[in-house]
Amino acid sequence: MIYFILISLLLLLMIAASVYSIAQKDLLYATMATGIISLILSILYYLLQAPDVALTEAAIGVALTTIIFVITIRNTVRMEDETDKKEKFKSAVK
Amino acid sequence: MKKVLVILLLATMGYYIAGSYFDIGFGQPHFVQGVKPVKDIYLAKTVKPLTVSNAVTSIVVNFRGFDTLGEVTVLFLAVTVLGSLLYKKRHAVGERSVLFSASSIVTSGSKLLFPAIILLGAYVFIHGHLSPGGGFQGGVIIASGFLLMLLAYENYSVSHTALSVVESLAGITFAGVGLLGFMHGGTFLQNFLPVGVLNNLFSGGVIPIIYIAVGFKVGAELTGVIYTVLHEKGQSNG
Amino acid sequence: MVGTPVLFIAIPLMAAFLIPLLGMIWKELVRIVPGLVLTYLLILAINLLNHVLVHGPIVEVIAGWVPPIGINLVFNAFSGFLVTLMIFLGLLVWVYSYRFKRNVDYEPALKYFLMLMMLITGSVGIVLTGDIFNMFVFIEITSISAYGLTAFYKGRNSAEASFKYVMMGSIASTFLLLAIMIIYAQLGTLNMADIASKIHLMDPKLKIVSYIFFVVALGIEAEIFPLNGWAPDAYAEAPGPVGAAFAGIVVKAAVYAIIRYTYTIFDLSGSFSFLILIGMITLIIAETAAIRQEKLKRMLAYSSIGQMGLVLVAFGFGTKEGVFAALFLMLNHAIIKSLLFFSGSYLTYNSTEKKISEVNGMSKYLPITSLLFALGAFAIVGLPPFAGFWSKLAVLTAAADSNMILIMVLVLMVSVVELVYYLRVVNRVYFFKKEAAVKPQKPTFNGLIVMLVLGAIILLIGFYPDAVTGMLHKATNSLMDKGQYIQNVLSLK
Amino acid sequence: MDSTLFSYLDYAVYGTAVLVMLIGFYGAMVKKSLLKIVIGLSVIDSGLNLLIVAIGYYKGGTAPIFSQGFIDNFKTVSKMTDPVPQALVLTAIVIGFGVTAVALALVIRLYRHHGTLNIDEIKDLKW
Repeated sequence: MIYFILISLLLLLMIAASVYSIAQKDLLYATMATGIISLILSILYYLLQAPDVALTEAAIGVALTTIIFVITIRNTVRMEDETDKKEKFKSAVK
Repeated sequence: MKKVLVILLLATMGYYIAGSYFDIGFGQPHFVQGVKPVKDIYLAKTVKPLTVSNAVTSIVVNFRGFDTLGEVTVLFLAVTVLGSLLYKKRHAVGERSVLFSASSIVTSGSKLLFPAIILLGAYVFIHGHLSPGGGFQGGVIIASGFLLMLLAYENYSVSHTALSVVESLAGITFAGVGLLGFMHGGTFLQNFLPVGVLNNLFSGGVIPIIYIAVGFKVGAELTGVIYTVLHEKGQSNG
Repeated sequence: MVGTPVLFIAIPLMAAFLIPLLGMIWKELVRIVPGLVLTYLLILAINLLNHVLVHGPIVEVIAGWVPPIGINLVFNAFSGFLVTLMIFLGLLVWVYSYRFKRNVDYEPALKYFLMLMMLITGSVGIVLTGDIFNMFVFIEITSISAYGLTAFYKGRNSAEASFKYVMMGSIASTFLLLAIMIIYAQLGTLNMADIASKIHLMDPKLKIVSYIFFVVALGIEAEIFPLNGWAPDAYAEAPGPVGAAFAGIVVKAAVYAIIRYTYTIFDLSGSFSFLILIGMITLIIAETAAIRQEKLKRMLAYSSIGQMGLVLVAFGFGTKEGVFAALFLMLNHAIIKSLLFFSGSYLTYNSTEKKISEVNGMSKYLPITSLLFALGAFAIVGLPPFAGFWSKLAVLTAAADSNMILIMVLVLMVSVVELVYYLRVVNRVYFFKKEAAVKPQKPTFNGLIVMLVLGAIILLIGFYPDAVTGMLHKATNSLMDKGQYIQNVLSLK
Repeated sequence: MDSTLFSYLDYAVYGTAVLVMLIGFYGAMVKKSLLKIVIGLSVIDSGLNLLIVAIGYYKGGTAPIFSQGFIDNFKTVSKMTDPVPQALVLTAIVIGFGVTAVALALVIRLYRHHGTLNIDEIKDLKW
């Protein structure tokens, strides 16, 4: 029973996190949501008796992918809707 | 308009993907009647003659070791491509994008944690054939140790030469062990060492050797990826 | 036995890992070693092909586990022919780039040659492997090198083209994995021959779904019509020799994969007419798009897509004549399109826009390059004394044999369209006055040698097609004989 | 009791995996920001990997790692989850990471040239 509730909860959370990561305009939060997806995934892998995959997902998905995304956001723009940012760039180029 | 089309397309796709996998069924034997799946052979042969405890390791490194060689190459190529994409002339290199200025707690904490993380990574890939984990996981853990140091210390740098030497040597070890197997037994990546006793550290023939090489290689490659991206400074965030 | 197929993968990988170390000793080694490796592989491939044509296929087992347990490589007349062709073209691309990349710094040069070598290795792996998941890994190796090569120049648009390619490539690998897992979940095996021997047990609905997923995934790499959005941009933005490598090597590997799935693995009755349908649509759309292009390389790219459509149509006949025609087309397309890309990139060397109008009057300044471009253009359209004529003739004969008159008519009409847009360029090269702004660039010695070799091959095949037809017939037989393939792989002990 | 719950799970795990994939596809196809597209691609990968691991799962199965007890009664092998999909996912995760890194490097390059991540602003990127 616990097992069943746990899995259902994790699955629901995962759907919510993926919707959030696509819908959120702030890319930093969206990236965090993908990190949460990976975290949930690694728990799910553990429950599905795949410890090797869980370890890999935890290390790659949660840590490395997220950090690379964050560095990229840091180097580019944070908001998906970037109107004011763009104006600044254009004036800087001119 | 475009959104409606996309949703329609996705609905069709989802119907077929989900329909197929529902047909396959979850958590029950799904192989067609009269088929002898290879996984039974894998599980049986993992214990004897390979004497490896972790079946995933035996598949990744031995039965399907060729895939792993290709996979390591993919990472190697990713580092190469990243370097080519973000290449700048010498004078521009050296600037680092700083995610945050680290406090003294973070810096001293990282210094304490760093050896422990490296040790954990090494443990994970040395025991890859006995317990969950292996070359990839251990390599990633080592890379995350370097990531911690890179984030904590603004001027922490990893020698690029050292990284590529480690990477190349590990890759050559992997391919070289494969070729040794070729010379010894006639097929690439064949085991040519005594297999030992199950659940001992020294068991499984060449499998631990290859997995340790993979661990070093993945660690060096991922550190290279992080290092390259971290040294990329955007134009406007100057 | 003169060698073994696993060396085609092991040697380049070993060299790729070694090259960064060698570069620390002497920088020139970075350029030389890939050429040495490719030369060795070419010798090996020719030796093995000779062996295979006489003694029958070689099946190489990896890690000492016989199929279906382990991964195996199959070197038969069909895959051997393609491997030899690919490595030969790869060697030519290397010779051509050797001087072409002279003015580039050490680091980019190292990366360029590494990526080029891995592009060839990945494609060779796709053709040789006998395991569907292993094929996925090789497809990823090929694609990642291709992404890097597309964005190699720091121009404004190259990163865009590459990003498009990455997006399509990721979607392709998603579909590929979905299809692989459906097959695994049903049959419990990943070995091609084993799957082929058990495919009749599979649920028909799942069989169709997985076949469609395979075709979608590989169609992205093979530039089939609705999925080829990345191709023209990638060809136009990549360095000149890389365009030749894409057209001659990567696309060939992807088409090989589709054909392997259709002919050997799946036993669907409708798949052949499906191939004809998508091939025909691709052919017509690509050729009509090519006539509207203003940039030379984009035009060549669309022409290349069209040729791939024709190859699929020929494979779709499902007869021996059809397969023979398709293989002949693949051979000719690889050689002629490489020549066109090589000479075309010198015709527009110094222009920024690479427009067709900028090749005006180049024949006075670059006589040999222009002549070779014209030769390639006439050959690919299928004018009589050149290589392309025989392959087009073979397609038409195969269509006539299968009573597909409509397809014959369409192929002829499309050839006329092809003739129009190639003649337009050749006309400009020879009979227009040069625009003052464009400075012609003399080809390097290496480039000239490569183009002359390709031109000579076109003339050789044109005047003496028997030089290759014998081998092509053997390759055809080895593809058509499904039972023999399964038996060769599964009878190993 | 348990069996009905499990039959619900049959659909739940696959359904969630496919749904997450579709959400990722939607993001990759509709969104205008290049970074959002890459996020979409990584969400697709997550769903796909869950789908593949779920294929290998057997109810009541144990992880495919042999301890001493298993060797003593060898029949339990059939009670193990399928290790093959796990090995394949291991490969797929690492390859996916490589592709994501390349895509992000391209995003940085594009930003350097165009000063924006909006695909409408970047001229040729229309399809």
